[in-house]
Amino acid sequence: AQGDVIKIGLISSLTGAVSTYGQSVRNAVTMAVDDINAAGGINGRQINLVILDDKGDGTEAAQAARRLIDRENVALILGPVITPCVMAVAPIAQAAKVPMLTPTGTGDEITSIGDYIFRGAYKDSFQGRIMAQFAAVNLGLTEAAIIYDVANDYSVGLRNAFKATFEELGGKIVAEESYSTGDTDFSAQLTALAMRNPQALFIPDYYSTAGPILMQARLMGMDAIMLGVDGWDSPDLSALAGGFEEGGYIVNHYSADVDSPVTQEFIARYTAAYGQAPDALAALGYDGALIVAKALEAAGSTEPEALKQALGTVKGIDGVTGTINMDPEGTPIKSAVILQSTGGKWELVDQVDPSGR
Amino acid sequence: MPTTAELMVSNLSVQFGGLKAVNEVSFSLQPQTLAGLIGPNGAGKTTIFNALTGLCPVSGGEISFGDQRLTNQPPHTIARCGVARTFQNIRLFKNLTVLDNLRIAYHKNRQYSLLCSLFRSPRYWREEEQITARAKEALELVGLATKAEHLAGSLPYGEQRRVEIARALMLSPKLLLLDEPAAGMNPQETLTLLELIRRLRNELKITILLIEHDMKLVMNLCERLFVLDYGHLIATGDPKAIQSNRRVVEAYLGGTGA
Amino acid sequence: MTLLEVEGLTVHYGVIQALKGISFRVEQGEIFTILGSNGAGKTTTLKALSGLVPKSGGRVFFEGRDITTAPSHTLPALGLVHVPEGRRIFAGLTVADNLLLGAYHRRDKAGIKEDLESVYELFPRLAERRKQDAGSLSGGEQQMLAMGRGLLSRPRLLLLDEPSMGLAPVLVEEIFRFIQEINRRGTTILLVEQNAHLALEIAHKACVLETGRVALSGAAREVAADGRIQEIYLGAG
Amino acid sequence: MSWHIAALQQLVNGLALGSVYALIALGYTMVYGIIKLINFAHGEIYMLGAYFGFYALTLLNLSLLPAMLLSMAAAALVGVLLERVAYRPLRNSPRISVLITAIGASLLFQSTAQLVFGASFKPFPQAMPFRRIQLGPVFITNRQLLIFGVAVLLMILLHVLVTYTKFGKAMRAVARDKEAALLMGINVDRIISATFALGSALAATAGILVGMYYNRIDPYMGMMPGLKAFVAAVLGGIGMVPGAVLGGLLMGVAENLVVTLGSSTLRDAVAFAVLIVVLLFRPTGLLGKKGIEKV
Amino acid sequence: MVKPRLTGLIKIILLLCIYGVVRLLESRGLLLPYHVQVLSLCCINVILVVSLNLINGFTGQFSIGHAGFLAIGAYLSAFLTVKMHVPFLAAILCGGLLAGLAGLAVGLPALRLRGDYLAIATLGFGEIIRVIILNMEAVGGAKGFSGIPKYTTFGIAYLTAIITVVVIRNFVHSDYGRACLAVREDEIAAESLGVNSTYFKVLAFALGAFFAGTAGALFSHYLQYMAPTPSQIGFVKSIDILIMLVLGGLGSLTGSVIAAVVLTIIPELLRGFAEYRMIIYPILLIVVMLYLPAGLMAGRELSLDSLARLCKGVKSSAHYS
Ligand SMILES: Nc1ncnc2c1ncn2[C@@H]1O[C@H](COP(=O)(O)OP(=O)(O)OP(=O)(O)O)[C@@H](O)[C@H]1O
Ligand SMILES: Nc1ncnc2c1ncn2[C@@H]1O[C@H](COP(=O)(O)OP(=O)(O)OP(=O)(O)O)[C@@H](O)[C@H]1O
Ligand SMILES: [Mg+2]
Ligand SMILES: [Mg+2]
Repeated sequence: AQGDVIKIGLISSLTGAVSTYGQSVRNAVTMAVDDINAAGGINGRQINLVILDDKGDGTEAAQAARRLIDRENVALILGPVITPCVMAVAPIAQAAKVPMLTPTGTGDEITSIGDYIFRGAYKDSFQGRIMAQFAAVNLGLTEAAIIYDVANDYSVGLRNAFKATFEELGGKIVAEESYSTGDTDFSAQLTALAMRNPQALFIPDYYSTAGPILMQARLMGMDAIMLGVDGWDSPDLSALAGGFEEGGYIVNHYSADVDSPVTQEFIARYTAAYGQAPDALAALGYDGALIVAKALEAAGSTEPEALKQALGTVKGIDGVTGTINMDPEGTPIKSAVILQSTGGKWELVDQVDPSGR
Repeated sequence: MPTTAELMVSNLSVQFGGLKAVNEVSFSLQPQTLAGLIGPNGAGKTTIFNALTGLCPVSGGEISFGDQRLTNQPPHTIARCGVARTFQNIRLFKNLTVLDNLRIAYHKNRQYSLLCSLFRSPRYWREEEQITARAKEALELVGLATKAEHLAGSLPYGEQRRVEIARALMLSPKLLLLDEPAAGMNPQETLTLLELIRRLRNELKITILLIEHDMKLVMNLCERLFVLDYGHLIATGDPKAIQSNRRVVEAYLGGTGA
Repeated sequence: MTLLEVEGLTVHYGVIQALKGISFRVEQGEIFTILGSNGAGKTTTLKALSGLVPKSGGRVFFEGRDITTAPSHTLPALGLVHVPEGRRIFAGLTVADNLLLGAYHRRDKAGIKEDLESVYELFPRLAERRKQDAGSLSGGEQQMLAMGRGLLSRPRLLLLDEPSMGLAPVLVEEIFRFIQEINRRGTTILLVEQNAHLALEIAHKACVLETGRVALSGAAREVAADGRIQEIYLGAG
Repeated sequence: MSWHIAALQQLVNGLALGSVYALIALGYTMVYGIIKLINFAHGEIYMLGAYFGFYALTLLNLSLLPAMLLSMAAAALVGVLLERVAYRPLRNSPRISVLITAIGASLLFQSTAQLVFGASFKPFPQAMPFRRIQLGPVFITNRQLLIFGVAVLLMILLHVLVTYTKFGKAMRAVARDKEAALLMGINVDRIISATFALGSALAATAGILVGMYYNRIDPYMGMMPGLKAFVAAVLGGIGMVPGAVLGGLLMGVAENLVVTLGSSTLRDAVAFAVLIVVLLFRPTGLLGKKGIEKV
Repeated sequence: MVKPRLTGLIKIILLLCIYGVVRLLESRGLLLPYHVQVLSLCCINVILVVSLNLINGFTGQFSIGHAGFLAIGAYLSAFLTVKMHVPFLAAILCGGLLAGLAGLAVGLPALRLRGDYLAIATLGFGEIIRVIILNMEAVGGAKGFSGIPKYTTFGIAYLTAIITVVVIRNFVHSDYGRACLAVREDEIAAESLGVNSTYFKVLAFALGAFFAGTAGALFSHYLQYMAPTPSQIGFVKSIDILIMLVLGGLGSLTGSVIAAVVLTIIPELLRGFAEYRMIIYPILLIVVMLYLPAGLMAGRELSLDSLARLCKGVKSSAHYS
């Protein structure tokens, strides 16, 4: 039965507190796989997607990975979604020599676990640096404050990178506050930040938390320039932020203004299929599947060594999040854009060449 | 082993908030006496027991037993000094077997160490056997040898009282305090109990102090009585004297008393 | 008139059969006492009557009405009130609140007030302490409170379980006087007692339970005269 | 902003956050008071209340007050059913077994809500205009004021209910001794159901107000606040109505004070440390009475 | 009754057989590394549940912060093997010992707090540990601690689990264990019988924490990565352990073992059901609790004796039918 289908495993957080992100990824990956299969599959072989839940927990993710590798004999693992799960799965995949690609894992150290580990997203350090450069150079800011989630690796990683670069460029982080995943009240931290009157506030977190922070900050009378990251990208941000994202800047993979029909079509189809517009994680999930498909096609087999080789070298994938070129190190080389929210829409203000990293 | 220690209570006071439940009470108890503590409800009898066994803080006065000072010692220390008790509201370990209830009470005499128990050294086995044997002996004494494996909570009230006494005996006490041992027993059962208590004193040569409202039992059994009212000791003496004490009759015994 | 009629009542605790089919009748206006040694099933009988333990067989009629399966909380309104073993007063509530809870099912404000006053009259000591936390009362006072609380339900039949347990001799006398007084005021009483002496003295009729069966029953005086009873329960042996 | 004004502002923020905890803690304490159950599912009923409110406001287009009433009624129904199905059969079982079914119910509600309402964060309809009220150097928003006001008002109402009404006395009697309460003619089942209804309606009120306040709801929103509210209830002395509010407010203020003192990363740790220290000095919470155990 | 020596021997043989069978099936490819992995996790959970049973089940304290001890053992041992190159066995012991010390510290509030108040204090303690780890850069902070070598094999986990169960069983069946039971049943009565309840509460916490710490050490070298998340070392994990404990039956060691194994495997079986998994699991939990309110074993133990009796019963009933 090996001959006619290619088995791919997806580990995602379908239940638990981060399920909203996991479900976005699952939805998008399923859509991508259906698309590929409908278009005739890969080199004539259909993809068989096995989806396992990890509940957002590392132990569960490791269990799921073992099962995919040992019992399902998958050719490749897509996922997991959040870093604690990715970090638990990566050593297993590496040891078993089963290539793995996390569409969303951003922690710098992920890909250094081994040569079988790949990702589809930016590294935290890349994105954080881009935003810091933009703030210091393009906006000419000298002072900024940060509010971040100590319990979230993504947030911490971005904060570290932003802080380092911003200070390198002569800026000063005048205040810094943190909170924990699941918090909803940021008034204490924001009051402490407001006391320092920072020029800008960097909020490296997903839209679900960035939204309420933006709103609470503005309602408190804070008038700093708000700086964000790709996690802000969601149609729900505006409602969650009460419209107060207006004027803020984010780093993102793509821009609705400039982009390709691929992006537009994805947004339309995803919305039609799932009753809600895609967020950044959905976009990354879709592209993750595209990268994998392209690599499988290029490798021409499911042989791990070949597949690994292909994953590190596939180029020119026309994804939802822009053109993707993979790198043997495991992280894609993607362009980044800086968007500003104006009149309720994200508009392109700058484009950063990937070599700028 | 015969008891030679004497219980001395001098100016004992116990206070609960504004309430002086026990007020400057002094008495002493010669070794191997069988004595009774009586008085109206709320007079402070149980509270005196609690003070003697360290279950409630003493606000004034001194308690000594032989050459040991018991005042405000933690209960487990007092128990180790040889003072054992039963409770007015039976406090058996209801979910454990009768045998286990008794074996627990051997605690203070146990010799083997934690490591012995974790790795079950021969010493552990030897001593465990000994403990079980002792417990069975004690059960025999109160006439409950057949109930060793029953859950303590499943026994009828009267038997539970006797288990509690047997459990207290496992401590090899020198002083035994019994709080209303006959409560809820019918006259026949009370009689059996009376015999048991008398035998305990005679055979084990221990001092016994008991609280009881059943005047028949008290008058038949005790050699010496202490009468408490509103926290004050109002009379001391042998049963005859107490029975004819007008203050005691008024405060406690009433018309038909005894 | 027969107030309470019990026919072949059985009760199981798990596999243990605590009552093995007991029958008796209580007539209007009398004091009926149930005697028996520990574990004979006296408490169980009362609990079965007031629905606290499920009956596994038999029937119970109260004023001719079948109450075998009536839920406990509906019985006080019918006039069947149980003052349980061990008093079970509500600590943390005041004496007055405890008493008023006895009248929980009643709506006649005036009647409640009247009964409250008469309980205070019967037990002046409770009147002194109406605002006090019931948990801080002495044993005898708690027993009075429990009985007073029962009276506020306006019982036609009052089930009393060992009301003299743990009380000082003076109080025992007092409690028995109260029972007679309550009875004189028109309440029928079903009394469970360990103090057989006093119980038989004030009761009109009596029955003796032995391990879940009725061993003997009849007029109190006759029961008291029975040799076996003399020996076991009156300590005359 | 100077340092002490900021501290003052933090105090106000803390009180507002504390009101949120207090509001949830009230329902916790009611249920605990009567059956001594840490109703782990309370946080989820709060979440359901928020969703009911959300749909009443969006799908049914109701205005705030009717939406709130509808959500309270629906949450009350859920609470009563929950007690009926998962707690009542275990009334005579060890307390910890009920705790486990409560945890089970909490997980079940979370995942069912995720399935039915979707996993995503939903912005809550802003049914009330936003206003900022300046109080000298510090400010407070009208929503903070509303939550604080509602918490205090409910506390007073509940306190009166529990202390002075016949229902309240029956509740306390049931809490003390269910069997004896039955003998008083109290329908224990009904009183417990009513308490669950009340506690759940309180949770729904909290859900809507808090949803509106933070402008965000999701199926897992009950977890952390549920836990914190429970901690607050314990801090105040669980089972005591005023204790819930006191504990909540104190937790809120303490958390915000920790941030002011400059260690936001350790906020939760410090909050818990404070709790443990308070408990060591007052082992039954701030207002909790020491249970007198007569030996 | 079978003689103790004999039953001891039978038990040892049985346990060796189980190990042998697992190994055999593994070598034949009938058990995949995946299955063995699940079995290792079962063993780790057995240690956690049995050690919590000592605190909650036998000593009657209400701790819901057990994952805190696990965290200490997991992180310390990982730190030692990764950064200090300490041998694994020594690291396990150190993890256990530090957790045991923490247990002593937590035992102290247990002296003043009862029931739900103690529960909250232990929960708070667990969260404090987690937040501290979250803020410790030396062990990775929020990033988590990665690169832990995979030292935990099924054999080691299995052996440790057996040692834990045996030691705790021996403890429970000694005077020390009976003293704990007495504290659980009635502290006042226990004290008046000469049992120093303070000492035994703290002892139970320390001993329970020690084993939880060793479980933690096994766990971090099993997963090769630790993250300071609630589900891994926080209250979610603590509650998971508690669920297993109660489902097995408080005060029953065999119950704990069975529940730990079953509840580790069930989510695994349900994994393919995606979102429905987390609906099925709690329903199962509630239903089991409703039908077995005192847990699977309800305070009883499954012993060779009872098994023998059961077999005989089956045989004899078969004979008569
Ligand atoms: N822990 C306590 N806290 C407050 N008051 C108490 C406590 N223990 C006892 N009291 C009070 O102290 C007084 C004496 O109580 P105690 O139990 O000693 O009476 P007693 O003589 O044993 O009565 P009884 O014969 O009814 O058992 C009573 O008024 C009682 O309410
Ligand atoms: N909850 C219970 N579970 C199991 N058995 C019980 C229970 N309650 C009572 N029993 C048993 O039922 C029998 C009758 O008990 P009951 O309490 O009715 O006796 P009693 O006549 O009231 O005795 P006492 O004089 O001690 O109050 C006893 O054997 C007792 O052990
Ligand atoms: Mg007393
Ligand atoms: Mg009885």
